[in-house]
Amino acid sequence: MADSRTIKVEALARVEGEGSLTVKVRDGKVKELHFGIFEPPRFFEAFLRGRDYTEVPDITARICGICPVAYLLGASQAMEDALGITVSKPIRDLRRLLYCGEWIESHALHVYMLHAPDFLGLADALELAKVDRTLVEKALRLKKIGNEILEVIGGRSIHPINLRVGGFYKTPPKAKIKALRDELKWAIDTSLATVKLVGGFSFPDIEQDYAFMALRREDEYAIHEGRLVTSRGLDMPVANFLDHIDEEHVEWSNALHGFAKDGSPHHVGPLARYSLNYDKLSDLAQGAAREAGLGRVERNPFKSIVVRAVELVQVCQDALALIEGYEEPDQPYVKAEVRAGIGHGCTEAPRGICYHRYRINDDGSVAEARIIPPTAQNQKVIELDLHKVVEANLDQSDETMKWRCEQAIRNYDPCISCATHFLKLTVDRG
Amino acid sequence: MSGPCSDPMQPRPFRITKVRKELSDTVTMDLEPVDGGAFAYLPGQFNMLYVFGTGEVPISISGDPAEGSRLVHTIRAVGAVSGALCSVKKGGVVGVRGPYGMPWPVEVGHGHDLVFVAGGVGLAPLRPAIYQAMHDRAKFGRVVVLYGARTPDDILFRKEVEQWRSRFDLEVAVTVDRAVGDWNGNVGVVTKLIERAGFDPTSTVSFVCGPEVMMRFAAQSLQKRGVPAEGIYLSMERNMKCGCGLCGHCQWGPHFVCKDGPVFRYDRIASMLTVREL
Amino acid sequence: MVHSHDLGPVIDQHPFFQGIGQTLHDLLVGCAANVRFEAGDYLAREGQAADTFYLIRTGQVAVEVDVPGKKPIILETMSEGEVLGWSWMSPPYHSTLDARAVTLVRAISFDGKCLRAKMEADPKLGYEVMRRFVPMMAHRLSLARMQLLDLYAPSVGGKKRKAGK
Amino acid sequence: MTEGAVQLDEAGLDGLIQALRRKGRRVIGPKWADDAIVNDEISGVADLPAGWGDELEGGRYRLVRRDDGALFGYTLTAQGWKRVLHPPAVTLFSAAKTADGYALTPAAAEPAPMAFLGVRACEIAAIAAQVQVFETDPGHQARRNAALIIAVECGRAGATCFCASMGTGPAVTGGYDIKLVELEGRRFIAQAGSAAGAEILAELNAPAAAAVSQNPAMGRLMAAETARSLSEFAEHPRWDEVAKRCLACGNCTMVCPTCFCTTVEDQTSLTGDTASRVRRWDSCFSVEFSYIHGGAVRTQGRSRYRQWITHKLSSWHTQFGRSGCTGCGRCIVWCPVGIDITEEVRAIDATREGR
Amino acid sequence: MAHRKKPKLAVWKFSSCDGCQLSLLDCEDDLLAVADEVHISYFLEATRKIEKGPYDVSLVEGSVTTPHDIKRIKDVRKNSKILVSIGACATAGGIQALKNFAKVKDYIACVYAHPEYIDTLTTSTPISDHVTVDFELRGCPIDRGQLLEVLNATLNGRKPNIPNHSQCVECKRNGVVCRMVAAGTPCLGPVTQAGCGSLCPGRDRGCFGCFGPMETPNTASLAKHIGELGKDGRDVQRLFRNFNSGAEAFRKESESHG
Repeated sequence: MADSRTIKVEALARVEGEGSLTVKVRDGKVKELHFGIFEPPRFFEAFLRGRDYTEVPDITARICGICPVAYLLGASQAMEDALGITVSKPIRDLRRLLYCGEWIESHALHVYMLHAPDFLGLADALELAKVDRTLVEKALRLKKIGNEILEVIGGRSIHPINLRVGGFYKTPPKAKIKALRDELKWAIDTSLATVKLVGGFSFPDIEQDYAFMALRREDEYAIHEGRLVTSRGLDMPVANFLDHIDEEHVEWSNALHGFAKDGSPHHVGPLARYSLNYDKLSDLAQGAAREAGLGRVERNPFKSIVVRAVELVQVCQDALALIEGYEEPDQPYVKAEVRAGIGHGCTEAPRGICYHRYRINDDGSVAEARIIPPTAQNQKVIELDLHKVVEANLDQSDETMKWRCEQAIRNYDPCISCATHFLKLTVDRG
Repeated sequence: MSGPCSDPMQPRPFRITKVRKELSDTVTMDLEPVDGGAFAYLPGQFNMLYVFGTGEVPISISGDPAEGSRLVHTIRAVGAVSGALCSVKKGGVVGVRGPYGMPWPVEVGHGHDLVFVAGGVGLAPLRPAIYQAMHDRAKFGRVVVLYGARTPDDILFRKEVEQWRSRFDLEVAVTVDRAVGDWNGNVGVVTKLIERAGFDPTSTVSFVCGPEVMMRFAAQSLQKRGVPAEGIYLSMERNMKCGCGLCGHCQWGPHFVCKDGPVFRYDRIASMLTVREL
Repeated sequence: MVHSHDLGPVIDQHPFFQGIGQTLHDLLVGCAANVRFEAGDYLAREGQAADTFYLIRTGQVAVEVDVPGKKPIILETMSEGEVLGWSWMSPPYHSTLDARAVTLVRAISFDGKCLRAKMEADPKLGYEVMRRFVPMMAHRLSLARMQLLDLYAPSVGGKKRKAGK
Repeated sequence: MTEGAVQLDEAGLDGLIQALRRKGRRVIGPKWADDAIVNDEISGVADLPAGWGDELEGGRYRLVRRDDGALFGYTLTAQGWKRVLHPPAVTLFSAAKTADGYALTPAAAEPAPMAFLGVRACEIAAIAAQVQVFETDPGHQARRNAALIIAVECGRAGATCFCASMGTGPAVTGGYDIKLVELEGRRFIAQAGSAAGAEILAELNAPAAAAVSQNPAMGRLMAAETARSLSEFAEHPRWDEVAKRCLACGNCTMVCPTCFCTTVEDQTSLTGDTASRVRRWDSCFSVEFSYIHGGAVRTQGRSRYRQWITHKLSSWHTQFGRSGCTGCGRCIVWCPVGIDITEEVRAIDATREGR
Repeated sequence: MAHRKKPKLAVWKFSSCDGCQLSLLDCEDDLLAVADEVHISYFLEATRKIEKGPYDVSLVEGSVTTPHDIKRIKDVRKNSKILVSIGACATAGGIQALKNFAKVKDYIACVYAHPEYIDTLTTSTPISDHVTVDFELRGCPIDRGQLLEVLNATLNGRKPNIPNHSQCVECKRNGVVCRMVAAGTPCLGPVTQAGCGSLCPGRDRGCFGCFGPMETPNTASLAKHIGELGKDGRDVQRLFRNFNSGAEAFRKESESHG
């Protein structure tokens, strides 16, 4: 067996589209590794220019059909920031409830349908259904609860239509929100069972020294707003995001690569949120985490599946609490006076921080747009992980290595198809 | 008993007892009610035929109304439902609602010459009337069948048409729109047959069925020969979803084609035939 | 063979010649002949000189085009009472199609070449002939157009969206 | 039938509603919803749109506050009783494959008893018109027979109303079980129009009163004679003009209380073992509506608009011996671009000879 | 009951947000039933298993934006008996077709530091611009009920119940009060194909055209009316330039405003 080879994954099904992986191995060491995204460019930042600020949430939602609410909320918050308006508590709560819906849907989908099959050595959830149909039915029911929340509040689960700058077009009637209660109670139990199930998977022994970044709030497990904190001790408003993060355009990728300006291995997503906000998890979620063998801080990327399951417990509980407390707001949205300004918005998409910055003109049209999605930010640490995975698996067959690499990428749930698998793997053993 | 008025939207199951392939895309099938009852109809009437799970289409009855127990339909596969109908095998069950529509008023021809003008599959809805005319042959003067088809291979009921031709009490002429050298029959449009057929235009009743354009030209030719507009009847086609005047789709001017037609007296609709997109 | 003077009454009875003046009548009768074609015989051949037209008395004639390697395509059939042939009226006076007797055909032939010369010399006579031929040609054209409609064809297309639309 | 009128105050009206409910009738009446008055189930007088009036114009509907607090101060609900009697979707039957064919299950169940509260004169005419259309449809007849009609005579007409031109109103003259006239201060004069109505009124023990009637002035006029003869104007240039504005969206047909056209949809289970057939509202403005083998008959906007208005105003007379238009004006109000049926007829009327 | 042969299903992605293919996974109640009736041969979003064609049914998401896409869609067509394009990207070019109205060079420079790394066509075009499409399922995103209906109809050999008429018909059937008439809210409903379930009008919002133009859209008349409701030319242009700006009727209308 040669100790020098090139592994080329030509097309990697991706989140924001199609990706590839090229690895050159020389003398038992990874010499070159590129995780590239070649989803055709769609130029959102370009065609947002000149659009009315009210249109931006709906347009940016189309960046991603998997987590559109991350864009709808991020863009709305950025616009509200620019226009100097604050939404009322009931609107804020309803937004959070909606986002819990997206989280439940996305996490259930990823945990059961995209990631778990890797740990079980199966190609997909349909194969899993052949082994354990009830389990997949449960997973689908869990996922459906998330979608139902999205539909009741947002109109539909993919690209909801009811969100706008300042709040909602029309707030849902109380009865419809309350009707979600029983299913969510079931969902909490099922999420706990999920933590137990995935906690029992076997994980490669990899620990990484990530520089975590996540949103944080004192009063809740932050998902839809907060301050930015890092494991290196930073604590700053969202508006400072770009002081620390930038993007570069590399030859092998159509997605801009985000990176921390201080050169640290910037990592966003479940591990970051969990490790930075463990104290904000509910007792139930913390207990489940402990039982599943998670530490107070978790640095094994493969354990992100367990963290997601813990987060499922958290957001199901949060959703239930928000439902219990729901009263129809007096006004569905806060009106804004149009003015020129710059605004920032940031939420925790299920797969990590999604950042928006807009400059708008005095007629409300967009002058400049900047969006940094989580997958772009994580590309560098995905490469770091892949380094380790490849080096740890040099004695494996190409097929095994390929699957391991796929699994390592899926740890990041880089939106859905992104996470799914590699199309082709070419190994050049030098 | 499911007459058109009891519950007009419930198809009655009929079993297919026989299927004959007529043309590459056309079949004739015999049907019998699964409930064993009778099925009475008049020539020129149609049924809504339902294929389980696929849908329903209006199809004219093409059999002999005197054969009370046997319902015969000739169907050309032109869409999803008619295609599915054509592929139902012997023994299969289809739903039937009907019979619907105004029939060919064969009795109006008593004491006159009777001229049938058919184009393409338009021969199928005329066939019950031709049968009836043959049953009551003595009540008519000359009985003429003029039939235009696309090619010799598209002649519907070909054997039967040959048999009709051999009868002395029936004048049958067939023409095709296109043919090659080994075809010994007529080539040209069916209106040309009207020009030379032997009948007394001043005492003629004519039933015309085919594509709308063909019927328009045929009616003009008949009139040119001297047949009065009141003596010409056409069978119209419009979209139908119910067959019994409830769905509104088949409206044509003031008429519901499903219940005021499909057979119309030409003088009553002539002015409508030339209105675009009516 | 019947002599031309016997053809007078036949011509007189035919609608095509209704109201024909004595001069023309005599002229036509003078250049008419009774002819007979066995099935398979050609009354006209594509490309050949068209000096004749026919009044079909019995039988059927196929007007057709020869297609190399295939059976001829029949465009139209003509039978009793129909007038066949007008290529004699327009330059270069060549038949544009084949005319083949499908059955035994009896017809009266007219010498178009002779008539053509007389029409040139006598515009009034020319007008009389044209007056009879043009409506017949118009009618035949309209029938041909109807035929072109291909009314009984299965409808083409559907809702598919094609590339490059 | 009528045993004299009685007077009801607000509580009396509520008593009427409760009496109906006690008899097991679902009471459907006007309610405020989404910036409009719509028909919906009501449980008492408190559900009624007190103090709401409306401003109606071509393509424009606005609710406005009335200072008299009237309960029936609006002109018309956004959609009429067609929604109930001729619902937007009806399952006709379901069927299951069997070993040697299939078994049909008729879908129609007996409709529960209902009471319609607030039926206007033009709506009574529309209900009668559809009963005539659906005389062979047992489902429709059953729904109609299950409904008690409590009419409310119009105190004012909307700017788009022309029932007087169509001879259907504004006075409520028949076709009701109980007729109400609202007076100032939420008082009502109630009159029975049927035995069922009389029975209920009798239960209320309300004081007798003199019958009254109201006769508000119309907002629009229909050139009725031209309307009736529209079929003679199939090639009128006006159709091209209206086609420029007409969206062919079908709103007019949907809100029209007499438009009855439907399509059917065949549905199947994924496995193909069961099937059903659903009848849905359709519109002559859709291309598919006139589809025959090979293509649609009415492809142009002009011919679809012409079909609708000609059928409504002219062909109905041939088909049913009456106009298909009740003069309610909903097609004018709810046309997004405000095409006005009376104006279109007037335009043609103006070009008629001798005018 | 004799069971029919399971058709092979493939799901393809071109330039898109993945939302339309997610709609299939979002059919929670029916997903396993669908998997019982069809054989999923290629569906990257759901499985790492890849089977070779030919496929009986291909669902194609996304628009064509690169030279490589053109080649790929032709291969998909060659390998598919029935090709159904799903979503606004695949049927009209999607939101990214907004670049059709601009100079792509400027766009690249606006987003990317190294334009030389980017290989893209100047346009974003629907699948039907490149190959014959058997059925187009509209929406941004598609409605999963409609997706199931197309699959169901295909399995059962019937015509899918997917109307081409206006959104208004759907609103009226659903009893949704017209926002434009009752509140003066600009709405594309009268020129937009039905299918979403009256989502926006049911929530006090005007339709913004997710399902693209209806069968015979009179956009000029509607645009005029929206102008009368107080919107200027730029607003009207924006309204028609959304997820279906590449659909001919919307594109043309947008070009006459601004």
